[in-house]
Amino acid sequence: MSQERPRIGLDRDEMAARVAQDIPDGSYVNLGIGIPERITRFVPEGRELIYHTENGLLGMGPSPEEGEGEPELINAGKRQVTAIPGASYFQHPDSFAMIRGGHLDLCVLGALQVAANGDLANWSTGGPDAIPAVGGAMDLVVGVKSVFVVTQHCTKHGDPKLVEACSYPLTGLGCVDRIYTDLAVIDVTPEGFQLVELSPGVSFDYVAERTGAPLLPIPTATAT
Amino acid sequence: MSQERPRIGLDRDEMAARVAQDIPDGSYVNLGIGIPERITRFVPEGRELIYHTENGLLGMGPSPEEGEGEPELINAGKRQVTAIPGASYFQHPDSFAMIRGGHLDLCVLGALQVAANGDLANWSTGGPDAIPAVGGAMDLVVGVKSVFVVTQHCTKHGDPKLVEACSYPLTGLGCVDRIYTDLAVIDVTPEGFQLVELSPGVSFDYVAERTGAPLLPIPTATAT
Amino acid sequence: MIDKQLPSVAEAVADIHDGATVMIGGFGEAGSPIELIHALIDQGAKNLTVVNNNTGSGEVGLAALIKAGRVAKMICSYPRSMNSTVFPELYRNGEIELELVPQGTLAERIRAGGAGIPAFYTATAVGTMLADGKEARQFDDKEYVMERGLKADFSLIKCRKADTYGNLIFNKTARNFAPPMAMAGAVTIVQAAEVVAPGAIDPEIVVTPGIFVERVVQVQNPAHESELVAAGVSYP
Amino acid sequence: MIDKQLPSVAEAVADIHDGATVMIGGFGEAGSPIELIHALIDQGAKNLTVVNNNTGSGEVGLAALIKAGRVAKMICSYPRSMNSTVFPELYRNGEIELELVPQGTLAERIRAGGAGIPAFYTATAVGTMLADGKEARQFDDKEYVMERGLKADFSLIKCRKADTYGNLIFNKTARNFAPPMAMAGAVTIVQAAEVVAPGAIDPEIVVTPGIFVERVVQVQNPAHESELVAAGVSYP
Repeated sequence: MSQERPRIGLDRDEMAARVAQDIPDGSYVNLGIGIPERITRFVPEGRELIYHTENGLLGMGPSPEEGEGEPELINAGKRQVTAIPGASYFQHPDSFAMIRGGHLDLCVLGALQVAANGDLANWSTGGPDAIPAVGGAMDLVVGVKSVFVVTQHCTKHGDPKLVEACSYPLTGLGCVDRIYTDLAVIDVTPEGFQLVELSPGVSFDYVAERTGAPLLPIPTATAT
Repeated sequence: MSQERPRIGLDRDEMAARVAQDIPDGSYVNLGIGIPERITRFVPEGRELIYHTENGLLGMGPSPEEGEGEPELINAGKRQVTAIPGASYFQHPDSFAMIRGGHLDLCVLGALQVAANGDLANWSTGGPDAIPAVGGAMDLVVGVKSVFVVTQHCTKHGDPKLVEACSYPLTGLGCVDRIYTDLAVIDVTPEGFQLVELSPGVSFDYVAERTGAPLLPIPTATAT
Repeated sequence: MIDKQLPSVAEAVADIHDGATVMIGGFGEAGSPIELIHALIDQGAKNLTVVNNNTGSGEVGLAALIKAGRVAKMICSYPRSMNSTVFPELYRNGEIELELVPQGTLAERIRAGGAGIPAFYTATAVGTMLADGKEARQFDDKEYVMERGLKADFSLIKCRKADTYGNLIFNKTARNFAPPMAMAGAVTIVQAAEVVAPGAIDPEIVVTPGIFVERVVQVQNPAHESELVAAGVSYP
Repeated sequence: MIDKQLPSVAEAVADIHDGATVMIGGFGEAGSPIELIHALIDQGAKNLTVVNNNTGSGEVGLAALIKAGRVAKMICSYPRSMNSTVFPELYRNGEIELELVPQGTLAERIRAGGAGIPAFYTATAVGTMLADGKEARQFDDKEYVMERGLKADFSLIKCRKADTYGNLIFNKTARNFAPPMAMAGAVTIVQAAEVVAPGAIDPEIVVTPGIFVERVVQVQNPAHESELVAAGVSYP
C-alpha cells in the first residue's frame, strides 16, 4: 500500500462539486442526505436543476434564513427547506409515482457498499441491534433514470466500499450507474468497475489497491 | 294474463320519486342516465344528498339556466350541469377510487336484464352490429355499496327484464340489491326475487306473471 | 434554463411518428385538446393507437383524426355517443380495431403506467366478457382480474393554465384523464389557454407537477367541440 | 343535512377500539395530528396496529402513544430518527412488532387500499430482504414483487382547512400521507386548523374530497412536535 498522507483526494465539498459538474441542465434531481445535499451549492452557472424531495415537494429551494423556517416545510431528511417559484406540493403516492414511474432524471445517494455489478447497499448494516429503516431508498434506486453514488472510497477503518459483492443487506440490484469518491470517478459497466477519472494527485494503483474488485483503467489514457 | 289497461303502475317520474324515498340523508350517490337522473327532483324535504358524476365532480347540481352552461362542466352523460357549494373537482383515477374503493353509498342504474341472483346486464345487447360501449357501469356495480336498478318491468315487446339468467352480456355478477319498476319494488335475496312493495293498483299475480323467475310474496302481508 | 413552451401546435406535435401510441385527454368534449389533434392531422402521422375515453363527435378533433384514417386502434371505454358516426362506421367495416376497457380500469391502467406499476388487480369486469383472457385471482375470498399498466409515446392534453416549467391547473370537469395521461406519456404535450412564468401558480394548487410535462403551447381561445359540430365544421 | 364537524378531539376518537388498525398522517412532524393522537392516548385503546412513515420523536404524539404501550405493531418505512428513542428501545426488547415497508410501496399500498385495489406489482425491493416471502413475477422481462393494498379501521390526519362536508386542503409538505390515508380509513378523522362552511373552499383546489372524510374537528393552533420535544414535554 502506498504511503498515507494526511490528506489525499477530494474533500466532501470537492466531491459534491465534482458530481455537480455532471448533472445536465434541466434535470429533475433527488439528492440523498449527507454529501449529496451539498451538490446544490456547486451547480455551474447557467444550469437550472429542479430538486425533488420525496416527502412531497418539487422545486425545493435552499435552507430558510435563520428564524424563517416552517415546521411543515421540510425535506426528506426532515430539515426545514424553502420552495422556489414554480414549485409544487403533492401527496406521497404522487411523489413516488414520479420516482417509480421513471420521471426523475437522477438521484445521488450515499453508500455503505457498491458491488462491481452495480448492487447497492446503503440502508442497513444488518447488525443484530440495528433498527432497520429504509425510507425511500429502495424506490429511488429502481425508479430513477440514473443513480449516482457519492461516498468515501473506503470506510473509516480503511476497508473498501467498492466490492465484489455486497455483504450488507441490499438496497437494489444492479442499480448504480456511477460512483464518485474522494479518489476517483468510476462507472459501473457490464465488465465491472471502470475508471473514468482520477482525483488530482491520485494514482491508478492507489485507487485500485483500495477497491475490492478489479478496476478497469481508462481505455484511451495511460494509467498513471 | 290479466287484462291490459292503457296505463298501469308508475310512470317514469313516479318511479324516480319512489326510489328517492329510499335514499338516506347524507348519502353519496351516483345516478345513471335516464330515469335515475330524475331522482334528484324528488328527494324529500330535509334530506341532503351529494351527487357524484364519474367524470370528476362530487357535488353535482342541477342543469344550468338556459344560456349559462359551460362545455367543460358536464356530467357522465355529457350534459351540462352545475356544481353546488362544497363541490370538488378531481381527476379520473380519483373518481374511480371513490367508486372502486367502496366510498359511494349508492348508485341507481338502468337495466336491460336483472337475474334472480343479482346479475346485471345493462351495457350491451350483444347484437352483431352493436358498437360495444361500457363506460363506468362495470366499475360502479362492483364498487358502490348499494346498487339499485330502476327500470320498466318489461321491455317494449312485453318480455320480462327480471329473469332467471341474463341472456345479454353481463355488467356484473350478483351485484343488484334492489329493483324499482313501474309495477313493484323487489329485493334480490339469496332466495331470489323478493317482493317488497306493489305499485298502487297492481296485484301480486300481475307482477309475478311479468317476472321471468319466481317472485316471493311479501312474507308478512297477504298477497293480493 | 428550463422553458418548455413551444411557439406553435405544429412544432409541438412535429415528431409524433407513425405507429405511435397517443393518449388524448378529454371526456367527451370537456378537456379535448382539439387544436393539438388538428395539428396532428396536419402533421400526417398514421397507424396510431389512440387512448381516449370516447371516439369524438362530428368531424372535428378526435373524430376527424379517425376519419382521416390515421388511427389503427382505439383503446376506450365508450366509443358511442351523440353525433358520433365516424368510429361506428369504420368499426362496422372492420377498418379500425377496438380495445374496450371499463372506464375506471382505463383510468387506473393509465395511472399505473405513469406510476411504474406494471399490473394491478380489480374486481371490475369479473364474470363479464371484458374479463375474457385476463388472469383471474382471489384475494380474501373475492374474485379479481389482473389489469396491465398502460403507457404512451405521446400524450396530448389541454389545460386552463400552465407555467413554463409545465405545472398545470385545469378547468372544472375538463380535468378528467389529463393528469394520469401526463404521467403515462413519454412525451406529454399540453395546450394551455394561458402560459405564465414559474411562480405565477400557487404551489399548493398545482394539479399536474411540471415533471410530467415535456412541452407546453399556448392556445388562447380553444374551440369547443360541440360548437364546431353544431356549426357543421369538418376538419381539415 | 351533512355536517361532519364534532366539537372535540375526545368525541372524534371515542370509538377507536382495542386491536384497531389506525393510520396516522405525517412525515416526521409535518402533518402529524398530535392533538388527535393525544386524545387517543387519553381514550385508552390498546393493542393497536399503527401505520405511519416514522415512529415519532421525543415523548409526545406518536412516540407518546407507543411509550404508553398502546401499539402492538408499527407498519412504517423509517422507524429511526433524531430524538426517536421510544420505539428503538421497545423494539430491541421485543415489545413491539415492526413491518418495515419501503416508503413508496407504503404510500402506494395505502392508496391501493383506499382505491379498491387488493394488490399491485412494483420493482421496489426486488432482490432485497424486504421482498422475502413476497410473490415475485416478471413483466416484460423485468422483475417485480406483489404488494397488497392496506386499509385501516381509522385514519387520523391533520389539515390546514376543512369544510363541514369534509373537503380538505393542506399545508405545504404536511400533505404527505394524509390524502391516501383518508381514502384507506373506514373512518377518517381530521383535525383542521380552520373549519369553514361548504363553498368556502374553491372546488378546483380541494385536495381530499369530502367523501373520504367522516369526522372533522377544529384544532385552531396545533402544536408542533419539534417545539414540544425541544421544551422537554412528555405526554400525558
